[in-house]
Amino acid sequence: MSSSSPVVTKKARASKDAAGPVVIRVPEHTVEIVSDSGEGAQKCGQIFGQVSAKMGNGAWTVEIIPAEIQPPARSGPGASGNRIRIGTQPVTNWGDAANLVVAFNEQALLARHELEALHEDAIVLVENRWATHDDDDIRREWTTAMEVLGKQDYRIIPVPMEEQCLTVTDNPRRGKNMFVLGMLAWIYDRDIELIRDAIRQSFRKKAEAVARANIELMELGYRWAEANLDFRVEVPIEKPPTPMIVLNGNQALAMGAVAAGMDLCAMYPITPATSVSHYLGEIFEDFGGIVHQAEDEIAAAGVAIGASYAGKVAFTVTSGPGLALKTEFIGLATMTEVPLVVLDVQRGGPSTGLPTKVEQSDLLAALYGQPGDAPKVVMAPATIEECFHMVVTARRIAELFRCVVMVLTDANLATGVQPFPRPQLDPRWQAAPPDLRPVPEGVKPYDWDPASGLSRRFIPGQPGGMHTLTGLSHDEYSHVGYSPDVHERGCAMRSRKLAVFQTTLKPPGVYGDTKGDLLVVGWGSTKGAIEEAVDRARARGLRVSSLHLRILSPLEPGLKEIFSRFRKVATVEINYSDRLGDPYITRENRRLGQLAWLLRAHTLVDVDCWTRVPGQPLRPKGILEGIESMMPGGHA
Amino acid sequence: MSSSSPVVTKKARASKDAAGPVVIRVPEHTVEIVSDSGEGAQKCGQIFGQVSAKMGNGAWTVEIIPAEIQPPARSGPGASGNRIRIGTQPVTNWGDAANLVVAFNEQALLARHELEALHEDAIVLVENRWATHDDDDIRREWTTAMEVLGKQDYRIIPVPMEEQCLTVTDNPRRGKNMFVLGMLAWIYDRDIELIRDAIRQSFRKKAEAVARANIELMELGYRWAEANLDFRVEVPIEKPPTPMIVLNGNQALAMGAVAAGMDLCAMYPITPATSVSHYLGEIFEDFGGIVHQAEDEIAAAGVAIGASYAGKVAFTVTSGPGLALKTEFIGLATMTEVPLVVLDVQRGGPSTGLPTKVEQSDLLAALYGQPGDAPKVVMAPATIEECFHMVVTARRIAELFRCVVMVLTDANLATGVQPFPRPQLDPRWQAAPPDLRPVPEGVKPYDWDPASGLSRRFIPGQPGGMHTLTGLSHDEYSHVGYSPDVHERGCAMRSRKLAVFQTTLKPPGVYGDTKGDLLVVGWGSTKGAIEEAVDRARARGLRVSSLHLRILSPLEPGLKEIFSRFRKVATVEINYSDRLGDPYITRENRRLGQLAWLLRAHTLVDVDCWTRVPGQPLRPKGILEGIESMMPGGHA
Amino acid sequence: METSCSFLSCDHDDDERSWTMEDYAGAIPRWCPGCGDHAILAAVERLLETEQLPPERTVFVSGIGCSSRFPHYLTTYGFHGIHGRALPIATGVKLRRPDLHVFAVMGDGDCCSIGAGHWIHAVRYNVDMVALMLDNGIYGLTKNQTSPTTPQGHPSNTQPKGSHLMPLNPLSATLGVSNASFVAQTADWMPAHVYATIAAAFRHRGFSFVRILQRCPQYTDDLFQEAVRNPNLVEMLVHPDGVDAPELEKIFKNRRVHDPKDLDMGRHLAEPFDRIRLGIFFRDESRQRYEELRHQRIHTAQERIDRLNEEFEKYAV
Amino acid sequence: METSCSFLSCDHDDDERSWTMEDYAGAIPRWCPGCGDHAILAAVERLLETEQLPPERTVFVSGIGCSSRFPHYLTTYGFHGIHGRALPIATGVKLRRPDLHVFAVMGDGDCCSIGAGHWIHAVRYNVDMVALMLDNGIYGLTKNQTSPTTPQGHPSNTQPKGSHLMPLNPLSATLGVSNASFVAQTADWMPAHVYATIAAAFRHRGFSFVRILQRCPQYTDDLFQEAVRNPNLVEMLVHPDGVDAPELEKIFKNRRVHDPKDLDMGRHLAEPFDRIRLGIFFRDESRQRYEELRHQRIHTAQERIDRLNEEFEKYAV
Ligand SMILES: Cc1ncc(C[n+]2csc(CCOP(=O)(O)OP(=O)(O)O)c2C)c(N)n1
Ligand SMILES: Cc1ncc(C[n+]2csc(CCOP(=O)(O)OP(=O)(O)O)c2C)c(N)n1
Ligand code: SF4
Ligand code: SF4
Ligand SMILES: [Mg+2]
Ligand SMILES: [Mg+2]
Repeated sequence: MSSSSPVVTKKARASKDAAGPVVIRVPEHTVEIVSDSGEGAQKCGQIFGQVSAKMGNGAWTVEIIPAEIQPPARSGPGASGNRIRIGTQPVTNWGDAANLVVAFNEQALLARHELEALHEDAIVLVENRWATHDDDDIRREWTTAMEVLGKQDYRIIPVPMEEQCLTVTDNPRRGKNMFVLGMLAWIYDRDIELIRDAIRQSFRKKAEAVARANIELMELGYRWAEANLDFRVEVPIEKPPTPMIVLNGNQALAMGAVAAGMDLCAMYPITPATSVSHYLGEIFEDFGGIVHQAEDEIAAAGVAIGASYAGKVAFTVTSGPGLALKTEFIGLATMTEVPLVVLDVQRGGPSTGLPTKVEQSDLLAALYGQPGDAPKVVMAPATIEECFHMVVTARRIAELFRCVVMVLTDANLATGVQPFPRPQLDPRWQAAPPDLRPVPEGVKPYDWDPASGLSRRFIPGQPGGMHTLTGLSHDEYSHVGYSPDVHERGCAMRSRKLAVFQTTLKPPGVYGDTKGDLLVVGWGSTKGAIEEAVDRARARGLRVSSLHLRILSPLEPGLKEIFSRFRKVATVEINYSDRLGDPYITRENRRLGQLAWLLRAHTLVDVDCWTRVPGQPLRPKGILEGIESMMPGGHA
Repeated sequence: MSSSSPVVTKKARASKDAAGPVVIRVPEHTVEIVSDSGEGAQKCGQIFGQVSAKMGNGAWTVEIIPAEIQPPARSGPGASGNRIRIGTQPVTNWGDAANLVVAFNEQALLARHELEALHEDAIVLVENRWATHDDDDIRREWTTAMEVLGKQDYRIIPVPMEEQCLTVTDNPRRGKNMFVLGMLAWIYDRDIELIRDAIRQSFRKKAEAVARANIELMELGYRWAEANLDFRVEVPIEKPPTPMIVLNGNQALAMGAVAAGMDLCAMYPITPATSVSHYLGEIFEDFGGIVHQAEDEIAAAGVAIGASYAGKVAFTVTSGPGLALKTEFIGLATMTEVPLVVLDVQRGGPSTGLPTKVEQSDLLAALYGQPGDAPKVVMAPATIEECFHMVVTARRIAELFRCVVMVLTDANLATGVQPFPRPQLDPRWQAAPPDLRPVPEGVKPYDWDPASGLSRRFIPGQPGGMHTLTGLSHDEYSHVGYSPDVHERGCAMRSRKLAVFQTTLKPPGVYGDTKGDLLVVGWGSTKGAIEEAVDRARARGLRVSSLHLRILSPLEPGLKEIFSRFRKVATVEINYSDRLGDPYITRENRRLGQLAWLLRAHTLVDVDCWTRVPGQPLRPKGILEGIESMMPGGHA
Repeated sequence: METSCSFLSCDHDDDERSWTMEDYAGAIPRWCPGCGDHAILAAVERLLETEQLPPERTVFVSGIGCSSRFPHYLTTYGFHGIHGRALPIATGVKLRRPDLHVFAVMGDGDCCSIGAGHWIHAVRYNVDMVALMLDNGIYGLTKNQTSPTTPQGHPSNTQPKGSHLMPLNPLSATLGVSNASFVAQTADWMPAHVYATIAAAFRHRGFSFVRILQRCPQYTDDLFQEAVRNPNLVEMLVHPDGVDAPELEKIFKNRRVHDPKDLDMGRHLAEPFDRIRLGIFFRDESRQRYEELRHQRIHTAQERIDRLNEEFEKYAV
Repeated sequence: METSCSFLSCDHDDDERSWTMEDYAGAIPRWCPGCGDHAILAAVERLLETEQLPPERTVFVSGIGCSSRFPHYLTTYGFHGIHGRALPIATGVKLRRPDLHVFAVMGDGDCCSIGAGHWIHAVRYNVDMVALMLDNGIYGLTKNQTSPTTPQGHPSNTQPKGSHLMPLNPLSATLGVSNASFVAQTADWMPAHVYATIAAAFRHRGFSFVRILQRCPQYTDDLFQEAVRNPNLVEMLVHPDGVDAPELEKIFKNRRVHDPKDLDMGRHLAEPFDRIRLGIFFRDESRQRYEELRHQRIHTAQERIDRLNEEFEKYAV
């Protein structure tokens, strides 16, 4: 374990009990930092997570995001922050509950407690100024909260955060987060130099003094913790064998687009997708790329289609309400076979729904949202690493199959931060520059291979390739079709491409035994939590395995055969489903999770589902309960 | 059989063979009239169909619509016209092929021949002027066409239509259709006074002389036929027991909206939905209603939602591309529980597709198009009569369940004309005027019955009911929700309503035996053709039955049980599906018809499908072939 | 705005109730401290109270954005719609219910970007409502992206090197639309002027478009700072038919007489200029209002049945 | 429009090919006889030939409508898009490929109704392309519904008693948008003027908006009949910097000098008036063009990899 440049003076150390702190040595530990919005808990958590990852811990960071820009101060729903789960091994999800919580006020803490975010014997570091606040109401709130919390087995340690900060700054509200970062650095023995770097990086757009002041506050927290706390936590580090990088899912999508050689991102802001464009906005021009913020989502899709048509595959990125608006254009791209990549970072729906919260409920809209038969490829990364690589794959498939490829991620992946092996970039991942060589005589704009439906597109600038694309039913020449055959044939050619693509796929692997009592099927961001739950269930002797789908359209091969080896199959989804036992709900009218529905139609297996729409990532613990309830013979 | 005022002079009669014409007496006969666009074959056919229905024949009229306003003259794809199938019994579909064809030029005729629209021994009346046309090319085209047609068993009778018309008008292109109408009137012995009335009605917006000239032309055709033709056709009339009216499907939708007491239709023009608003544009103001042509489909949905919110359920009417644009607003209506009726007159897709042609491919987009979980009711009328009544039902369900009700019809129903029992209007069908009484103390804007999810909405103007609707996740007070429970609960309440509605439904009836080898399942406009095919199949000894779905979301009860009584279940749809046997297509990757997909997920029965997307209604003959190919043991 | 209630059988018009500011207050606003939206909300509450609009007969429709939270903070009927689509919803409400007082509240992104098509057409329909565009020159709710009204060069998260284009001028654009009938501009830091402007907008029968310059300390803190500090950077358009806020006369010395009838001049004055102009740029009471052109008498159920039966006759067999 | 091809390694610029009118002809137009679209197509073909635009470097993008069939009738690259969305597609093409000559062809419903938001923003982006709006004052393809430019009182299938509202003036609306750089009007029955106008539009570097009054004998036969018959009902805007069509001088005697630099006057002249005004209402070559502001050098695959590896460093563990 390393701590490069000691900031801790002898003196500070001396003030502590000579025995030194107790060291809690664990394979993993989960920290939550919660504050009012604007107090910077998120930045603190991000740096802590990043530095932990850089040091070689496994890590997973999840943002706790309030729904508003400026929720009221000291309010539960307004709590903003992070959960960072670190481990000796790679960490794949946010886990169940926090072992250590740092709270900037007791109301945020209480809210987390009520959401069962705290481990039963969690250690809590809470700002103590509210206990003695001038405002009677606030003191009363503090007392009430402490009474509730006092009944738990938490170890609560009041910390004079503001008081301490005031010793070096006169605006402690803005600096407290760095003080907390320092405390955490001491508790977890983080590399101080890495933290200093991270702070500098984070404030690179501000005056240098700002970074300096923040570093000072961080060091203050470090010293305070050293002087006052009686415990440290050690999560041993096993340096991963390969070089790693740490990104959140939206950064990974953005970098994936760069690695794929795309150079136009046409978008309209929408949470939680927008940060893809924020990040690209900063770096894309260095690659010759541009972010075009269009007047609306419809135009964004149109610009991406126009750009794709004119050369290289472009992409658009959005979330539910924006996806709804792109529906018509997605149909046009499908019909004209203009390659297009659509990234959909899912949030809670329907309608405006839960703008900042995770859900997986755009699945069927992605597959079936367009009027008419609009076959397209739909994929979903399960990890942040896959966010990166899947964009590269999506671009290639879109181009090769002249089709729309939708990549579905979600708010959990978008803001989650996780280290993963640094990609070895390959020039072949990139779209070739537009090839403007003349079109060979006789080649038609849709020179469909009659078996596969595949054809090579021409782009403007290619002599001899002049033709007019149209969303009307058309023949090989892109001429408007007037006979029944033309339409039948066009539909078949567009559909056939999916079949061809499907035949190139391998059956997905099963996590755990390839037969058993229950197979849990998931997709997207829930993979880590599902597999952790499966591990725990197997540890309890349950014959459970899981399977995670990455390609939803066309479905990966072999599912029916795999399913047949289990007594029961059920999906786990962050989606709504009716529950048996609820009033009026029967086996017949029950509305199932979207993936379950899809798998039933596809396999004719009686796929059940365990779904929740809490607006937060699923916890392994919850899934475990779900698994137990669904075990054949169980009560589901 | 009646022909009130004889227009036929003794003299004309005398010129005919004394034996008089042969009378072909049949239970049904199918006529096609095809011309260049703009020559009025459609008007001729419409009047012929209408008058036939008025006289008491069963009738079904289908428009043959070119894709363009002004396709080139004498071109196959440009053929415009009607098919009218009349019968002694009610007629439920356009049948297989025409027994009598009247063609304004031989190219239109040839096109119909190539589309297998002619019965093998059809009688053909074709304008003969092309045979001797000044233009060499045209003469050559005539000769070539006649050679092809001559090889068939058709009886081809060249008719000097233009020559005749020139005796009373100098613009025969505009009058030929009336001449043809007169011929048909004589052939089928139609009531001349009814025809005169219909002509007058049809030209009511023009100067009176116009109607007179047209009547004159019609009478000329009548006399010419009498003098020159050696056959007549008699389709005996059995007066139906109840009073009947004759409408096309779009008129029926429009009148249904009136009967439902709706008074705002917000729309944006789109084929084949627009004529709903054309018809309403003429009559709606007489009922206090208005047609609002919005700036786009999005705004149309918004205006309808605003109007619904403010009082009585309003509706919007559209087709595929427009439906795509309404996606986001449909999600909002679902989330806020503002009742809304959406009429979707389906056309061929995807994208602009086949704007004037029938398809059933909006089914899954209607059900699943909205991102997030957006439960709604989806219904589909199977006949023109049902178009009327279903709008009435849709309005009531939307209001009672505070939900979106989508009614899916299609281009076939839209323009098809059929007599049906005249509705006995009931004031209770109509939306009550907005009730502005104060809201009782304590009632919440979403006072969800915890079991059923039902609640009563308040509308602006009701004292004490002030609240703010929002598309964000919300609680009973319509307050934005910040806790996981609020979202779970809202989702459950919105979904539960569908379950409640489902429990009020009865299982659909089976057409034919309730068990057998094959059950054909259909929905929408294909009912008549499917049942006719089933009848024929049963006549051939096949153990086939059919079932027709009207409610697609939630699905009608009992399907699994009904399906279990058949060895095989298959849908018949005007939808694309991959065919086994085609390259790359396997049982696993085959994309099925949309209804088949839905039923598989719902029942877990291995539902097969026979689908076609010819851009025209299915023919009983085609379906029969489909049935034969799908009989268990058959080769599908 | 029209207040007759002929069309529904309700009898609130002659009621004896009266309302105080508190009666109109809704949930506690969750805008940032210093956000201009607070002042605008206060001015609107004052208008409601002054005009004694029955809360149940008043409807606020909004889109999505910080500004669009507006309806939640009032106790009237409210419809917090979807991004960019406040105007179609509001149009539907007023078409169906001319007896209601309808307000639409939008942000600059809401109105001028995603909602641009509806905005142009709402101006043209000239349906009687007050449309408030709270223009902070930025996307607030989604955290700092460029909006059509962002000043050129101002950095945001999507255009970090500064907004590429010159901003869209919402006044000129509105004034370019045929059938425009009321176009005004005010600024959140002059509550009296905000009030006077929206009062004039409310009195105008037709679509009253009011752009309100709105401070967003969170993301465009510098946008109006100078103008707030220095009243000389503001020019007031005044006229007997204009906005009347006498209490401002002393502070804002730059006053320019402009007759709101003069469209050419209104357009000219709307063009960018080294000062911020506030007041009514154009007003024409004579423009046709769509909801009036389309107004229909309500028919009883029996009338409808009779008429529909007549219609059936035409199609009877 | 820009013709440099720096950005792609192609070498057509110095090719020796030359094109005749026939080379540009595509499928046989399926518009009604007498439809004004025919003449507009001919003028465009003439432009292509005069400017010798390589067919493969020329792209026509359209929406949906009779007018939007345009690209099918040419042998260039074409994209017959979806209703109302020609401009976003065309913007995407030009952003990605400044070397191409981009034309957008729209109907009045296409551009001013469903496409209104894109139209406003395309004017603002000022991306170099020629935007032709073929304005027949009606929805043609869908068979006779009111469009925003339908004259008040003109009946249609959706407004059988006559269009309710005064028509939207597309010129005024365009001129109201900040960063507008070229706004002109011409009429299909004056082929020389159509040609001269679109030639000026083509030469203008920026978004050139041309409204073409277009006869639709099918549905709005009477719309321009009088003006066609009586040249006195037309007023030509002329100026050394304006449209030059000397052959028309004799026929159209009403000539008015208008300097296209004068925006106020351009707006004023665009207002409804008892004659039809044709010519350039406004032109400003100095307006910033979005695609130029955003232009990027193309990077090689290896450059990208190197730069991305650098970026990885920041996030390296
Ligand atoms: C269809 C859709 N697109 C995008 C969003 C995301 N979104 C919410 S508010 C907003 C813009 C907010 O800016 P503005 O309208 O100026 O309002 P402000 O927050 O500044 O008051 C955006 C892009 C959305 N909710 N729905
Ligand atoms: C999303 C969508 N809405 C509606 C339509 C139907 N539609 C096709 S063209 C058109 C309007 C045609 O009018 P205009 O744009 O003026 O072109 P014109 O035919 O007059 O040249 C409409 C409403 C469509 N194809 N797509
Ligand atoms: S972000 Fe800006 S507009 Fe939004 S509430 Fe805060 S200050 Fe107001
Ligand atoms: S309908 Fe009108 S616009 Fe369309 S092709 Fe015919 S004349 Fe031209
Ligand atoms: Mg804003
Ligand atoms: Mg038009």
